[in-house]
Amino acid sequence: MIAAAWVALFLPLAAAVAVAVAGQAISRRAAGWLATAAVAGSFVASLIVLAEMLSRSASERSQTSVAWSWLTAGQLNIDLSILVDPLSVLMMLVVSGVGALIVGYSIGYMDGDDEERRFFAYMAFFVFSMLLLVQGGNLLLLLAGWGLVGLSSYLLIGFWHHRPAAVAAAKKAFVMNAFGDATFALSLFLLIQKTGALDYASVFTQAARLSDTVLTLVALGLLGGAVAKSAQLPLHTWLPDAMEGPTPVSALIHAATMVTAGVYLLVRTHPLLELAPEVQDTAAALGTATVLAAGLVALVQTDIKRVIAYSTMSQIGYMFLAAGLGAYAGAMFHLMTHAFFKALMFLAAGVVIHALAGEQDMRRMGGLARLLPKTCAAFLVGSLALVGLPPFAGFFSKDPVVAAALARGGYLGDALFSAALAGVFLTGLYAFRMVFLVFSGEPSPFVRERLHHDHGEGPRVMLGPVGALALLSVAGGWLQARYGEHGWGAVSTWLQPVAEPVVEATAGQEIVVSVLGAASGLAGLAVAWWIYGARRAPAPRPLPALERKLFFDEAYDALFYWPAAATARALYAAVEEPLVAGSIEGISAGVRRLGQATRALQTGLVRTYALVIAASLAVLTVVLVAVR
Amino acid sequence: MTAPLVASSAGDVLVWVVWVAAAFACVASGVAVISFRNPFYSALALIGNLASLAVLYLLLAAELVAAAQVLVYAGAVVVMFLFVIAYLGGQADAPWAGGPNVQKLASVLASAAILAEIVAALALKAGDRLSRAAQVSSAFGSPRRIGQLFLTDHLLAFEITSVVLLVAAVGGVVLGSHARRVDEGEEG
Amino acid sequence: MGQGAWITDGLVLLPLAGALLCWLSPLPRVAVGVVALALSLGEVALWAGALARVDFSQGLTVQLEERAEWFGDLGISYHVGLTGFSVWLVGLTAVAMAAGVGYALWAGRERARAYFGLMLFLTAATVGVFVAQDYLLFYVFWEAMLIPLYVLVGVWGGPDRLAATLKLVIYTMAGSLLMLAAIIVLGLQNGTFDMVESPPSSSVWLFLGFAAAFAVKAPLFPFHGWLPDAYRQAPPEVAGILSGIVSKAAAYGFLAIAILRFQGHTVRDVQEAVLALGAIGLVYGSLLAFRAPDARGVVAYSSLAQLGLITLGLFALNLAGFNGAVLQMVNHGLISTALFLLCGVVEQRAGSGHFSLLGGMARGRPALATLVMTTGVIALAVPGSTAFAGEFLILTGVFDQGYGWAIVGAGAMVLAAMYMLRLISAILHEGPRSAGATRGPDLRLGELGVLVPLLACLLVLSAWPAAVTSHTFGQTKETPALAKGGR
Amino acid sequence: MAGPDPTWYLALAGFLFTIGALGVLLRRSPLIVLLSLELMLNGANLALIAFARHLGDEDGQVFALAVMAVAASEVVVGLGLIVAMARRRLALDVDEMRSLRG
Amino acid sequence: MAVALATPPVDWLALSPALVLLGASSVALLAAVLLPPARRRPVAATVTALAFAGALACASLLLDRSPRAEPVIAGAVVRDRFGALAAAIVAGAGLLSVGVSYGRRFRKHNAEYYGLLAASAAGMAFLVTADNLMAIFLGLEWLSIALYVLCALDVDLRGSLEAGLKYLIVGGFGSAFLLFGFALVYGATGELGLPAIAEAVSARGLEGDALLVAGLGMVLAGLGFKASAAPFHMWTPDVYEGAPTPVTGFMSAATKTVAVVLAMRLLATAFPAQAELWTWAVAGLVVASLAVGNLAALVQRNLKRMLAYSSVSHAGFLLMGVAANSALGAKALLYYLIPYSAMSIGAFAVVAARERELARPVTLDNVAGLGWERPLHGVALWAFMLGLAGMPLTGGFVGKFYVLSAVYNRGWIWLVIVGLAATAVSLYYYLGVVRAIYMQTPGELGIAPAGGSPPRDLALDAAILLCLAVTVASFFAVEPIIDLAGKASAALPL
Repeated sequence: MIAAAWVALFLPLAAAVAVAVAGQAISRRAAGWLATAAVAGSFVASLIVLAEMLSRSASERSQTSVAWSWLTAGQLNIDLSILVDPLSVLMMLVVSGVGALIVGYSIGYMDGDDEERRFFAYMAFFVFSMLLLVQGGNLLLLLAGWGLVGLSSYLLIGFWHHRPAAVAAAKKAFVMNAFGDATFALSLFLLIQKTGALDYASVFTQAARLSDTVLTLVALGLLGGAVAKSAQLPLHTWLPDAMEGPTPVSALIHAATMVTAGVYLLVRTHPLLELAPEVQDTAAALGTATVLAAGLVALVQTDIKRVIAYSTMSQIGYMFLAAGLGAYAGAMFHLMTHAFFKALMFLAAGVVIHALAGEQDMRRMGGLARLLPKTCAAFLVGSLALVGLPPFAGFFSKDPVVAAALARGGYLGDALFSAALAGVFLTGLYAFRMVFLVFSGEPSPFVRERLHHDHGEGPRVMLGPVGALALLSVAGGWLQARYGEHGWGAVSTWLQPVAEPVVEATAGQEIVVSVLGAASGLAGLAVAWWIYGARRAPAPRPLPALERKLFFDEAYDALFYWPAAATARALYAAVEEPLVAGSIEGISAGVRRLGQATRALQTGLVRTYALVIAASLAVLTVVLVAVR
Repeated sequence: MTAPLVASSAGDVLVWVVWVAAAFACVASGVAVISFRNPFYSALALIGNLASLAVLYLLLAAELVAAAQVLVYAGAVVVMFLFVIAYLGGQADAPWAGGPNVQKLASVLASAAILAEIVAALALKAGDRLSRAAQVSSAFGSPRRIGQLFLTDHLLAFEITSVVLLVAAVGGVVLGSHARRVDEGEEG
Repeated sequence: MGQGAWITDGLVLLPLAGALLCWLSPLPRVAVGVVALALSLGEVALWAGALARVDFSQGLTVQLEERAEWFGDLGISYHVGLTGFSVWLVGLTAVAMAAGVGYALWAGRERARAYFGLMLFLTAATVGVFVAQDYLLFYVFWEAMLIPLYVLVGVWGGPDRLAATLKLVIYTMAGSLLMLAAIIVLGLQNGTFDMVESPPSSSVWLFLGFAAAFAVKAPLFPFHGWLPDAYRQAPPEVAGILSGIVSKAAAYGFLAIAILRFQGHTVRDVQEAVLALGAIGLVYGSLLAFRAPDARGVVAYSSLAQLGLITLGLFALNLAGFNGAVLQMVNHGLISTALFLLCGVVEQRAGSGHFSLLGGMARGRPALATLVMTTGVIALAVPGSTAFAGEFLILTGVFDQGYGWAIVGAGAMVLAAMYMLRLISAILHEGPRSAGATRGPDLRLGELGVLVPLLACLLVLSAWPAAVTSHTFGQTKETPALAKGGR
Repeated sequence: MAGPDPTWYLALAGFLFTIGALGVLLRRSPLIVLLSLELMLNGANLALIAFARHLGDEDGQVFALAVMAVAASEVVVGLGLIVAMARRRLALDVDEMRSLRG
Repeated sequence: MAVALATPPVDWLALSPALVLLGASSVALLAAVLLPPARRRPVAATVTALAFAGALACASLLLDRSPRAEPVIAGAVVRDRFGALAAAIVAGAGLLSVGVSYGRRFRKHNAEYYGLLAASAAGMAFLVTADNLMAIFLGLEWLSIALYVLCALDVDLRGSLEAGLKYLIVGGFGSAFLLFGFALVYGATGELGLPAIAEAVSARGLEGDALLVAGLGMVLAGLGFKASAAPFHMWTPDVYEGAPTPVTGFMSAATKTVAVVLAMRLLATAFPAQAELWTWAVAGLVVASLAVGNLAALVQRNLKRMLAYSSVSHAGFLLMGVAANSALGAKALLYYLIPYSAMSIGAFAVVAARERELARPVTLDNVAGLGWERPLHGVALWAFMLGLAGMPLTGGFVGKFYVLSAVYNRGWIWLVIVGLAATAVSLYYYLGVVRAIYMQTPGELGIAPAGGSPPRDLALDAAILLCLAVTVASFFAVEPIIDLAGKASAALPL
């Protein structure tokens, strides 16, 4: 079992290295297939792990394997190890499965780009990093994977490096993630200081004896990392910009896998977080706030990918909510279904963009339903799943999250619950605004002019993954359909040994939520139809605050970038030039001036020389006689 | 002895008179050496100075030195001076002319300071043994005694003195030689 | 003397003999370079031999030592030997110098005999610094490093090389002379200049004397006035060596002398002050690197920042800090050398390292792009890289001395991301801003042959940073600095 | 033979020495400078002889004779230099010798 | 009345270095008169070189055969290893100087040049063994008079006569003070012999005697003058610049050696009771020399002048050994003199070579590119500059280290700091030379490189090579040299 897990981990890395080293020795298409095969191989290996795990009893499913000591210092010893347990297997399956589909899709999508090999190397490297993140046997390796997915994300967002916007977006993503990495690392330092270890078992067993302050600080640090990585408020601004990357990248990294790593982290470290309930509440609150804020901003975006991006933020908000509430299975389940339907939406959007030769502005689209029927169907499936209408996947995964908020009770629980419901309404609204804008009505003149009729909706290699994901978006939710004690809950049961839930909704609460949730979603859908589908009402003018994405970018510029740049300039002008460089020059000029003065004494007049001798002698003798 | 200014005998008075005269001549001629515009007169003043010193040497029982002073110094060295001065013609400068004023002022100050120090050092010592001269025999400072010393205790100094003179002679010849002698037939 | 002493001698004498060979033999130009490269690689092999012989469980004990009287009346001897941590720095030197020589051979240098001779001489001197076990011998090697550097920068450097070299030499010498004063006092007080035999000193003044030399050479924050010019004007491989190896000599000095040869309480008296300098340097260097207008400027100031970080690790005064610092010394040595060589490669193509003339070099140059990107991301200590491992340990160590230091350090990681990405983008991304940036070819075989091994070292270390950290100090707590200080 | 005690001679010697020094410091003609040097050496000689008398030790007189020879040697070389200068039409003024300075 | 003269026994070996040189001097002077012009220079040079080698051999023999210090020839000189080693250094310096001089052709007086060189060296070899005030004074005048003439010898060279006359006037002035100081010392103690002075002082309780101390002050000034220590150094730059370059090299090495060795012997032997006074006074001279020498050298363009100021600063370093007033100090001094002499002569030798090539004064501008044009000269000059700056791999480093150690042991850490600060300043100009010869090209400065290549001057190159060898070897082979210096300094009552 462990061997398969190691294979799963390193197969994509091997592919990445192979593609990078082989260079032009292999064709572009071969590079694509190599990467796809490797990721698919990982998936297969993950399935083997799953199968073996299923054959064991629930309590024996967790296993650690050490390759070698990765980092040591005195008593501190951090191994290069992997941990295979139900949680990581779930993530491995999602990552490698969805990953394989998307990488395969990319073969078609990226066809013709002159740096395809680099793309596939990066993609494979990303999958490796993500697997390292989820498989890593201790917090440091998790952080390593954490950083490496950030790196892959940077590389892939900036893949089209000749576009200034892409480069800027890539840098922004990396730097904001570096903030998260920093807080993450700080909490690790604290843990090392207090527990002397970083592997999960030692940390969790020792956590109970740590002081509240320490636990809160550790949990805050972890939350900081999670928030940055998962683009939650307030460290979310990089995600919309990240849409500058190729669409498969958006699908894989910025929807299905990497951005949900924060959720994985919260679930993985739940024993710590549970000891710092304030931080857990904070996570839930941040998640909910993100649900609303991202939903609102999504309403006014015109770029199809940005709408989906905001929707991703919003959905991850639900996962944070769930993780914060302690409904870990809910969070993970939503993570999984979200991976399916959001990847589906991105890939479908990718087909649209591909068909329109790179156009992403929804205002110029319209009427594509007739021209791209399969895509339209897929997108519709994705949207329905997103909104959470039965029987699509989102329905089964989102409702338990909202129900958990209800189950938590108290003012906070109620507030979270209401906001979550409102979020569902917003989801319906923006999702179907998008659907209607893009697909309904008559094809716009722009579309007629630009649409490539010759290759239909795209090659089979692209449509295949779309179909598979659509299927998953429909059926994926049925893994778990549970109302209290009734129904079945494959995911909950599976995760039970790893992450015991803190709250569990009753059957009644579940039912209420299902009804209300579906209704809110439908309401949103209806409003969208009213305005954008049937065009019965004029589209309201978007609020400037929403158009400007709630001024976060401006605020960060003012708070961080400009101060840093200004400080650097000021330091250069006030310290580096005058003090550091100036001091040398000043001293050397001073010494030279002294030298000139000394030189001036050497008049060339021999009488002066004699005089100096006489005078010095007089002084010398006086002093000697005086002090004798 | 305890009161040096009180002469105890006529001989002492005579010695004092001679001393005062010689000392005055010595200082006066010394000042003259550095005051004349013309080096020629300065050189002549130096002869006077050397002569007065010879007198003082005699008072100090240094007969051979006094003789040498007159013969070698005044007779040979200063005459050489005079020859050179005559050869070069009367080039003269005013004693206080030229050079920065600071130089003059400082020169005087420095000289005065050195003099003051010497005198002060002597004064610090004067009450002590320095005011007494040793009792010496009449042979003290005689050519014979000095000659003996030069061949015994100061044999090496004697020899070295001759070497120094030799080197100086060679140097003088090398520097002063007028011949257009060109070694090794190289370009002139 | 000790078993295997020949290998330590050899590490110093091989390059020295090579230098003499280069200077005195009438070899033709290319042959000299090849001989120098062969000798540099031989040095690497010799180091590997030494590595295999060092007993790391006794990491602080001097091993493979050789000792011969030099001037016995003052108790000064030629005493060399390796310790668990110095052996890594020797290795770094051997590898980076080999890369430098290789690069120079590829790039072609005027007056090859003089040049390669000086490079080998520099190797010998630097290795000497790391193996010297006598204070005066240490000083001798320390100064001997400066001599070839002076000429290497001054003769083969850029247009403003003269002012740069003068600053470099005078400034560093001013620091070194204070160290000499400290050495004289220490040695004469003890009656021996032997590092091993001398009892740990407890004088803060002596500490400051040593620290002055190390702080200038490293450089630490206010003492880096020579740095920007020297790093900009030196030939790329020399700049790489200067920032990669020579600065490590200073960090090594901090560890091997200023910390391990002083009483724990003395070091702790000044600990806060040095930590503050390190932290200021870290932030300051990062900020200025973020502002620098050219590639070398970024690397230069980042080097200042990194040395600040290493200093933080050293003065954490615990094993995590020490191990992290040693690891980071090796990392930064390799990174900095590689980055400066890349700067050289880029400058050679674009004609300038100024950002306003670069850009777009990724297009059509996959090898260059890959190397710049990989080196760059390792340099910014992306988690999972060996540089990250080093930083992590350093900050773990310094965290013990106060949360603030680690918070500053973690903040600097963000700044590092900012300036390194700026550098990468300015070279590789967007459109080319000059004809040179458009036309220059991708990396040639020779350049790859130099850069890839450096990068390979970094990648191997990334996979196994414990290769260094498990093989430095052992589990010892016997050092004076550790006795009452860290955990 | 009594008379002024050695202190008087020594004071006189100091005077003479100082006069000579003043001459070196003030005069520009190299000839007079050489003469002034002679005055200084004579001042020293007087001191030597006075001390010899005071101590009753003839070594001082021997020293004075040696000094005389040395003085003569210096004069020879000095005059040689002055003659060489004059022959090259160089001004006989020590203040004019300023080509070497700084 | 016939007096049986008890002529003192003469220890010929003790005088042999001086006598050999004196003999060579006579032969050279005879050659100047007797030989045809074309053969004068080679014969005189060969004879002088052989004499220097002979003197070196004699000094070595003396060094070997004089385990105990003993006064000879009625106490005029002392036969000891201290003097023998110093004489050996002088002889070595002279030998090197002959090599440097050989290629230099004066318009006339070629043979006399060597004669005077040998004569002044003889004076030096004598002076370092002199043990009473009279012998010291005579020895000083001996070598000085010869040097006055040597400086002025090249009457065609601009400044040569000026240098000679300046040296003579200031030198005469200085020796007059020295003499007056000797007179005062003699008057205070009644003794001329150095050990006798110390005995008289301790026997009669003259430690604080005003005359003695005033005399000591004047003696210090006179010695400082000869060693060109500031503030008695002012003749040095002018004379060094004006004198023929080989002479300058010889003076900078040999004269300084003699002056500091003499100072060490004189002060340690005759004035142990006043050590507290003169060590501080010498320390004052050290500080002044370091400050003035280094600061003034900083702004020089003319290489000879720069080296002159550098020699002033080295007087400071050398006098540190004296100021330490300890066996270590004397040892340090003797050690330091060996590489210092080699470096100094070597540096002037390279300047001389360039001067002959360009036929004009050597400045920092016109040595540009020298290092590449003339590899041996370049490397050598580089080594000499580093050595003078006290960088490792040259004996200059070890020497500086030793004198600094000596003053530290004296308890003067402040002087150590001053010395090191001076070293830092000095780097600027020493490295400026390296910079000029390697890092600037004639083209950059708008100066055409000298046309053609000069005739090979084997003697000069050999001298430079020898200097280089000594400079470097004295770094590696410290132990034997320092042993020798230690044995030599044991002769002094420290």
